[in-house]
Amino acid sequence: MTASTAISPARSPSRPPTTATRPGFRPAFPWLALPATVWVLATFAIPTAILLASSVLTYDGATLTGPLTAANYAELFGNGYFRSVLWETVWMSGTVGCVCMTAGLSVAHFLVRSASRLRTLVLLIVISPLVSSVVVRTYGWLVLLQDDGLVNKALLAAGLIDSPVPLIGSRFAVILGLAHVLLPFAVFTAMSSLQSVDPRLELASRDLGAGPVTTFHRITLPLIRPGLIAGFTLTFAISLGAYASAAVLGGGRVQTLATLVRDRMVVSLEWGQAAAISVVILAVGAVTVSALLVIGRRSRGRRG
Amino acid sequence: ACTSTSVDDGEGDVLLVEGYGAEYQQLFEETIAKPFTEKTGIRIQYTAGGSASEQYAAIRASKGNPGFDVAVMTSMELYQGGIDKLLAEVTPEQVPNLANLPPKLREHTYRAGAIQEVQQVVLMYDRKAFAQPPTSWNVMWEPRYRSGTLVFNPANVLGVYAMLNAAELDGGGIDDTAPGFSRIAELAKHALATPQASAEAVPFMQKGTATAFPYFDGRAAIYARTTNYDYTVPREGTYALLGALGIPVGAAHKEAAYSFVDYWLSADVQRRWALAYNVGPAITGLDFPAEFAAKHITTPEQLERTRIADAAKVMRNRTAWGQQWAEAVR
Amino acid sequence: MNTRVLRAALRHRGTWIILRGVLLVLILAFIAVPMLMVVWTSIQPDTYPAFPPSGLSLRWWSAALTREWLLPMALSAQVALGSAVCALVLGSAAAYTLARGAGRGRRFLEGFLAAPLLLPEIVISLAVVQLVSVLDARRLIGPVLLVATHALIGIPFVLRTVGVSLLGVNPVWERAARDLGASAWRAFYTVTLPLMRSGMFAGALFAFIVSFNNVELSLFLTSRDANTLPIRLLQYMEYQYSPTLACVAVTSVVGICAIAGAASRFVRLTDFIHGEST
Amino acid sequence: MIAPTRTSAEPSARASEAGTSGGFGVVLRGIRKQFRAAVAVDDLDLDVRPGEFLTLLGPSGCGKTTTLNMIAGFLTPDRGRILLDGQDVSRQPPDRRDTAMVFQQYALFPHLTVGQNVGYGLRMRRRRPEEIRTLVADALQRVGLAGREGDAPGQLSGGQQQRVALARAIVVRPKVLLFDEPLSNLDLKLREQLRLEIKHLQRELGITSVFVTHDQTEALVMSDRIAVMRAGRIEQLGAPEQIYHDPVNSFVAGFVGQSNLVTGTCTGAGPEPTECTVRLPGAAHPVRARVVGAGPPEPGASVQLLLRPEALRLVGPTDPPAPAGVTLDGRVTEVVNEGSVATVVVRVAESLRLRVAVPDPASRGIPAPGGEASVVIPSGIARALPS
Amino acid sequence: MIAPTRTSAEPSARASEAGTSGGFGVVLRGIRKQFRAAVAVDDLDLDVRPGEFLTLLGPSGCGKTTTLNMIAGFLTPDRGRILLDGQDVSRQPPDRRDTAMVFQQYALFPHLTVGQNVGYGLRMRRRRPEEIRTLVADALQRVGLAGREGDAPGQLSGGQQQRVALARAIVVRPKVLLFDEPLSNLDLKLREQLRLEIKHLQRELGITSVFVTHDQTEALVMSDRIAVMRAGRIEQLGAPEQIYHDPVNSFVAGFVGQSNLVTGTCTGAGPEPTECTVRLPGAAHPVRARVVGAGPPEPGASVQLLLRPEALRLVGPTDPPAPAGVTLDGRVTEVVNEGSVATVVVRVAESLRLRVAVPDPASRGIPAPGGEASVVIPSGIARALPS
Ligand SMILES: Nc1ncnc2c1ncn2[C@@H]1O[C@H](COP(=O)(O)OP(=O)(O)OP(=O)(O)O)[C@@H](O)[C@H]1O
Ligand SMILES: Nc1ncnc2c1ncn2[C@@H]1O[C@H](COP(=O)(O)OP(=O)(O)OP(=O)(O)O)[C@@H](O)[C@H]1O
Ligand SMILES: NCCCCNCCCN
Ligand SMILES: [Mg+2]
Ligand SMILES: [Mg+2]
Repeated sequence: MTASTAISPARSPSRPPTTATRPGFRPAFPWLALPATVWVLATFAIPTAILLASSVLTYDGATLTGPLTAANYAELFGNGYFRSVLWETVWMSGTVGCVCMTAGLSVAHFLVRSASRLRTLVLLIVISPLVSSVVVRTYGWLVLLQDDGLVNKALLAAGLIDSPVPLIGSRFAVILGLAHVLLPFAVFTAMSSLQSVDPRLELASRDLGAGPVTTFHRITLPLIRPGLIAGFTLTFAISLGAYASAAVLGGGRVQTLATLVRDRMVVSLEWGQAAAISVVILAVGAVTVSALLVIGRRSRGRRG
Repeated sequence: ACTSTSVDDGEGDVLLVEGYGAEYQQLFEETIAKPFTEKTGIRIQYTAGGSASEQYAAIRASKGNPGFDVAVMTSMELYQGGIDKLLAEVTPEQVPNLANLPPKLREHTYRAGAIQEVQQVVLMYDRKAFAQPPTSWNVMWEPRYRSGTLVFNPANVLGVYAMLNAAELDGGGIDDTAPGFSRIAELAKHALATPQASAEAVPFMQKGTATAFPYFDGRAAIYARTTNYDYTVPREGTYALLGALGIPVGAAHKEAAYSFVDYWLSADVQRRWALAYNVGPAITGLDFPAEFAAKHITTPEQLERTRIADAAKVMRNRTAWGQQWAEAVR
Repeated sequence: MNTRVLRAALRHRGTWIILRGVLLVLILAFIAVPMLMVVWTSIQPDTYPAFPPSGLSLRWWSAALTREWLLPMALSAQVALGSAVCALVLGSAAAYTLARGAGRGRRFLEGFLAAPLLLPEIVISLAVVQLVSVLDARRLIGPVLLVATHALIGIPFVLRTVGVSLLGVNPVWERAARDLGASAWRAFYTVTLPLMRSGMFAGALFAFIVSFNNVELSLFLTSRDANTLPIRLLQYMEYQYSPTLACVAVTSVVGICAIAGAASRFVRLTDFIHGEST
Repeated sequence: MIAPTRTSAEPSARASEAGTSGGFGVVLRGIRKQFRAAVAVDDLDLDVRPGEFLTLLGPSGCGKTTTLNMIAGFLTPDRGRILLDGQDVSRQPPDRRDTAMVFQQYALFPHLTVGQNVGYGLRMRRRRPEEIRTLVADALQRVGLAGREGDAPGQLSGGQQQRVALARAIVVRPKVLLFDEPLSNLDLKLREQLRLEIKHLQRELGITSVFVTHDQTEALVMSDRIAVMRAGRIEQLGAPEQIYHDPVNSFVAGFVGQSNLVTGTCTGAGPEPTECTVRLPGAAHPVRARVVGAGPPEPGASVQLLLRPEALRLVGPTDPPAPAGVTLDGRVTEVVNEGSVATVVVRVAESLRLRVAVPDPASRGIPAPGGEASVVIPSGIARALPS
Repeated sequence: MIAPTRTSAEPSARASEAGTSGGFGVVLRGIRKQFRAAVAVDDLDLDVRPGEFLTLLGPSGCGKTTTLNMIAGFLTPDRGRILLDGQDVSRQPPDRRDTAMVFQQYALFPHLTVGQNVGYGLRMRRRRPEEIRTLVADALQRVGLAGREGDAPGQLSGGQQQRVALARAIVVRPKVLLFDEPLSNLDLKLREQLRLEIKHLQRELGITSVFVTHDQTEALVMSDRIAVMRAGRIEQLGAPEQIYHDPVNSFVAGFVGQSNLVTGTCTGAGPEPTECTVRLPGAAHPVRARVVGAGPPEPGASVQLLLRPEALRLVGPTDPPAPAGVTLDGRVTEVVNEGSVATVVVRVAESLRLRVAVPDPASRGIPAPGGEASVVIPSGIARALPS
C-alpha cells in the first residue's frame, strides 16, 4: 500500500496568515522536526542518492566498482523494448491518474457539496479499500476478471461477446487495478481542495444566471485546479512504481518499469540496470511532478 | 550466523533450508527432513522462499550470507554462483555421494553444488481431447488444440525450455532461438493463457479447458492423478531441468549442509524422492517400477537423450529472451 | 445529439442529478465489488468460484487459520505496530514544528518529509537493500528495516492528521497557558498534546494500516524469519490459486476493521481529510 | 406625531421616477422552511413593494438568511409560494430567477479579475463582449471603482471588494437585489459610508431590494420599510419611524434602539381613545401613554411602558426648566459618558431605574453619581405595550 | 470646562483603597519592535500608573496588540525596557511575568471544564486543590457564573465565555491585567453590558490594567486614561475627556468620535492666550477657538477647526432660540435618522459642510433635505488643531 494526500491542496488564496503562522512568534520547540528529518535522510534520502550514483557505476557480481559509466543507460535506451515499456508505463500511469482524478472528483463533489444522508455510507465505501492490502484487492479483481469470472459471464450473458475475453494480463486490467487502489487518495485530495472553495461562490454564480454545469466549469473547476493537479500527480507518481497490481493483473504479459526493476533485480541479476531503471522512474516522476506543480502554481498565481 | 540467532538456540544442530513452497515443501518434510533428522539429529528448518532465481538473488544480495544454509535451486544458479564465487565449493571430498552422479550431470554442478533431481519438460494433454497420447510438440500448433495451449513466460524456466523446444521443431536451438519465438508469436494469438507460474496452469486442468501444454514432470504426475490429464515425452525429445542444492559461502552450518547434501544424494533417498516427487533421480541405475521408469528419466540412456541447456547461454540470454517473448505475445 | 441539445438537457436539473447519481453508483460499485468478491470467494465451496455460486462453505477457513498464515499475520501486526509508533512519535513532533513554524524553511521541510510518497516504493526498497549491502549490514534486513522503512511512509500520514488537528489548536491557547504561568513544556503537555490526540490517533492508525498492507517497500526487505502477510500472500499466489487466500485476506481485513472501529470511538477517522493539509 | 424626518418619497413613486416599469415586487405567501429539528421560517407572508428597500431585521438565527435564500432560490420552501414580479418561482433554480445577491463575505470569484467578476452575469446572459465591456465600466463607475477592471479581487480592500460585489449584482439589472448583511465585515466608519452609497445607488436604479441585517441602526437608516423578525416570523412590519416609535411589543422595542421598559399600573383610559394613564412607582402623577397594538388595558392591570432614553429629560438643581410632563425624583447611580452622549442611570424606586440619554454632555453638564436628579417624562413620549 | 463627569476617583488613590499595595505599574521605555519590513512599535514610552485602567486605542495595525504582547512576554522587544512593578522583565518568558491576559477569542482551553480553565493558572502555581477550588468558586462568583465549574466552555455563550476568561485571569491576582479587544466578538448589547462589568471588577480588585481596543466608545467609557496610537507611536495620552475634547491633532480628533474638521483662516489671537479667532467660509463672524497643542497660529494662516456634531445646534425657522455663538446659514443636503439621534448635513458653503447631531429627533423635529437651516456654533466648543 502506498500513497497519501500529503501534497498540499489549494490553499484558499484570500486567507491571510494567522498570527500563529506569522513570523515573530517563535515555535516553542523548533528542533522537534529534527528526528523525523534524520529518519527520512537515513532511510530514504541517502539510500536513494546512493542508488542514483550506482546506476553510473559498474556491478561486478554483488560488488560496486568504478569507473563512471553511462553504459547502463546506453543499454537501456538503446533497447527498443525498454523504450516501449517506458512509454507504456507512462501512458498507463497517466491514464490511471486521469481516471482517479475524474472519478475522485465526482465522489468528492458529492461528499462535500451534497446534504444527502448517504454521505456517510459513501465515505465508508471510499475508505474501505484502505483497510485491505493491494494483494487482496488484486485478488478480487482476479476473481472478477478471469475467463469465467463475473465480468466475462455478464458480457456473455448480455450477448456482447461470444467467447470469454482474456482480461487478466491486459493493460486494461492493470489500469483498473491501479485506479482501484489509488482512488481513495484521489478522493481525499479532491475533497480537501473542494472544501477550501467557498460554497457561496457557487451560489453567487448560480444567482448570476449560470446553470450547474456552467458553474462547475467556470467557477469550481478553476478554483480546485491545483488540488486536481495534486491528485493527478500523486496517483501518477505512485502508478509509475506500483508493482503488485502490474505483476498480478498484468499476468506477466504487461511489463511496467516496476516489474522490470524486479526482473532485473531478481531474475537476471543485472543490478546496475535495476538501478538505472529506478533512476528513470524517479526522473519521469520528478519531471512530471515539477512540471505539473509549476502549471498549478501558475494557475494560482494568475489570481494574484 | 547472526541472521539465524532466532532459530538455533540450544537443542542441537539446526540446518536452514530454503526452497519451493506448496507440495514441494510437504514432500520434502516427509521424505527428506524427517528421516534426516532421525538419522543425524540435525533439525531442519525449511522455509518456502521464492523461485530458484529469487533464492539466488538473496544469496547474491547478501554477498553469500543470506541467512540459510542450503538453497533448493537449479543448475542455472549453480553456474552463476560459481562465477560470482558466492556458493561454497562442493566436491566429493565434502560430499562423497557426489561421485555417483553421472558425468553429464556432474559437469552441470560447476563445483558449486549438487544435482539432486532431474525434472523433464513433458507435454501435458487432455485425455478427452486425444484418443492416443500425442507424439509431437507440434500438436500445440494444430488448429484443433492451439486454443487450449499455454504459453509460459520465460521469467519461469519452464517458459525458457518451452521456447527452446519450439525452436528445435524448426531446426533452431539455443543458439538460434528466432524460430522458437516466431512459433510463440503464432501460438500466442490463439493460446488459452500466458502463465508465469506453473500453478497458474492448474485451474485450466481442473476445469478441463486446456488441451496440451508443456509442464514439468513433477507437477505433471500430481495432476495426472487428480485430473483428466496425462503427460508424455514427445518423440522430438525434450529438455531437462536440473534441480540443484547450493550452499552459500557464508552459511553458518556448512558441515551440516554438506552432510545433508550427501544424505540427499544417497541412493535410497534418491529413489524415495524420485518416487515421491515424480522426477528423475540424479543417480542413474536405481530400481524403479516400469511404469514410473517409462515416464521419468531413470536410466543413463534416457539421460543421454535428454537435452540440458547450457547454463551460461541461458543466463546470458535471459533478459533478451524475456523481451523477445513479451514482444512475441504482445 | 448536438451539443446544444445536450447542454439544454444538462441544464435541466433532473437530468443532471440522474447523470451524477449514475456515475456515482458506478464508481462506488467499482470500489466495492472487488472487495465483496474476496469475501464471497472465502465462503463458497469451489476452488474457482463459479457464477452463479454453487453454495456456501467454510471449508477454506480451516486452512487459513493455521500457523502458516497466522505467523506472518502476527509478524505484520508487530511490524505495523512498531512502525506506527515510530511514525507517530517522529511525525507528531515534526508536525508540531511545521504547524507553528513559517516561511520557506517550513515549506521545504514539509516537502522533504512527504517526498517518500512520491517515489515508487520499489525504488526505495531497492535503494535500502543496496545501501545495507554496501555497508555489510544485511542482518538488518527483516523486522528492523521493515519497521524503519514503513515508518518512513507512515510519517506523512501522521504529519497530515496531526497537522490538521493542530490547525484546530489555536496558538493563542498555548500563549494563554504560558501567560498563566505554564512553562513551554507544561503548556505543550497540558494544552497542545491533549488537543492533538485525536490527530495522533488517526495518524497512528493510518500508519499501522499502511504498514500492515505494504507490498512494494517490503519486497526486498523481508527475510526468512520475517515474512510479512502481504508478501506471503503474493508468494503464495505464485504457487497456488486457492480461496484460502481470500480467507486470509478477510481475516486481516476484519482485524483491521476491528481496530479501526475501536479507534473510531475515540477519533473521527475522516478528520484527516478535512481542512488544509499540514 | 411622527415628524417628516424621512428623506424618501414614497417608494413606488420613486421606482417609476427612476424609469423602471414599477411592476416588480416580491411576494411570499405562507412560506415555511424546516431544517431537521429547527423551523427556520414559519408561515411567513411578506409583500415587498416594487422599487422598495425592505429590510429584514432580527437577532441571530431568526431566519433572515433562510428567507433571503428562498427568494434567491438557494433553498426551496417546504410550503408556500414565492412570486417575483407576479410569477410563481417557488420551484425555479436560482439561475432562472431574476435576482442578484450581495453576500456578507463578498463571494467574489478569486480567479477572475474585477472586470470578469462584474461581467460574469452578463456573460451568462450571452451579451456581446463590447456591450459587456461598456456595462461593466458603467457599473464600476457607479460604485466608484472606474478603471479597476484588471485588478484581482484579492488586491482590494474589504470595502472595495464589497463595492465590486455590488457592481456585479446591479450590472445585470435584476428585478430584485438581495443583500445578506453585506456590511457586517467592515469597520464602523466604512460601514456608515457604504450604507449611504448603497442606499443612493438603489434609489437611483429603483431596483426592489431586500436587505438582511441584525444591526438596527443600519436598518433604521437605510430602509423604506423594516420587517422585524423573531423565530421565523415577522413581529412587525413598518416604516423605520413606526418600528422605532410604535413598536408592537417589547421584543421589537428592546431590539430596536435603547429603551427603558418599565412596569406600571394602569389607572384608567386616557383622554384620547388610544391612550391610557399609568402610575409608575415613585411618581406623583400618572403618565399618559399611547397604547400600541391591542386595546387599552383594564384599570388596575400592570402595563409595560416604553420610554426611550433620549426622550427623557434630566433636571438638575441648576438646569433650565424642562418640558411639560411627569417628573420623577431619584438618585444618580451610574454615568456612562461616550463623549457625544452620556447615559445617566437614575434610580427612582427600587423597581424603577431609568436610563436618560444626555446629548453633548460636555456643554450641558451631567450629574455625578450619587447625586440627586429629577427625570421628566415629557408628555406624548410614552408607549404602553401589551405585556 | 471639562465637567466633573467621571465617576472615578484618582486611580492611584483607588488602588490603595482596594487594599493592594499600590506599588504596581507598568513602565515601557524606548520600546521598539520590527517585523521584517514593518516597524510595529516605534520608540514607545508609556507609564501605566498602579491600579489604573489604561486603554491603548488606535486603528487596525497601529501596534496595539504588539505592545500588549511585549508586556505579556509573548514577543521580545528589539530595543527598550519593560518594567513590571519596578523590575526589568524585558527578557523574561511569559510564565515568569505576573501578568494575565484576556484574549479577543476568549482562548479558553476547549478540553478543560470551566472550573479547570479558571483553576489552570493556580495549578501552574502549585496551589493546593482545596485552595484552588475555593478561589475558582470565588472568581466565578465575581463574574456571575457561580456553580458553572463543570460546564464545557463550548456550552457557554460568547459573553459567558469571556466572563470565564476574565475569571481565569483575575483568579491568579496578577500584577497587571491585559485585555486584547476582549469585547470585539460580542454583540452590541452584550458589549455594552460587559464593558461595565469589567470596569467594576477592575475597580473592585484594583489591578493595574492595560486594555486594547479600536472602539473609541469602549475606550471613552471604560478608561482612566487613553493612549491613542498611530503607526507604532502614541499620539496622545490623557483622560477620556481630554482626548475627546482636546485632541492634539486631527488624527486623534477624527479617530475619537464623530467630528467636523473644517478649514478656516486665522484672523488673530483670541481674547485668551490659548485662543484664536477663525473665519469660516459663509460665516458672518469669526469663530473663537481654543488652540490645542502648539502655540496660536499666525493671522492669515489656514487653520483646522474641530467642531463636534453634537455640540452644534440647528436653528430652524420655528425653533427656540439657540445658545450664544456664531450662526451659519445653509441648506440641508442629507438627513440620517438613527432613531435616538439624527445627523443632519448642512451645506454652508461649497467647501463647508457641517454635520449636526440632533438628539431625540422625534420630539425636536428635523428639517427635510433641501430645506434651509442655520447652524449655531456655540461659543467655547471649537478647537483649533495644528494642521
Ligand atoms: N442548512 C441548515 N441546516 C440546519 N439548520 C439551519 C440551516 N440553515 C439555517 N438553519 C437554522 O435555521 C435557523 C435560521 O437560520 P438563518 O441562517 O436563517 O438565521 P439568520 O437570521 O440569518 O441568523 P444570522 O443573523 O446569525 O445570520 C437557525 O436556527 C439556524 O440554526
Ligand atoms: N507576527 C508578525 N509578523 C509580521 N508583522 C506583524 C506581526 N504582528 C504584527 N505585525 C505587523 O505589525 C503591525 C502592528 O500589528 P498589531 O497586531 O500590533 O496591530 P493592532 O494595533 O493590534 O491591530 P488590530 O486592531 O488589527 O489588531 C501591523 O502592521 C502588523 O501587520
Ligand atoms: N523460476 C523458475 C523456477 C522453476 C521451478 N519450478 C519448480 C516447481 C516447484 N513446484
Ligand atoms: Mg444570516
Ligand atoms: Mg490587535
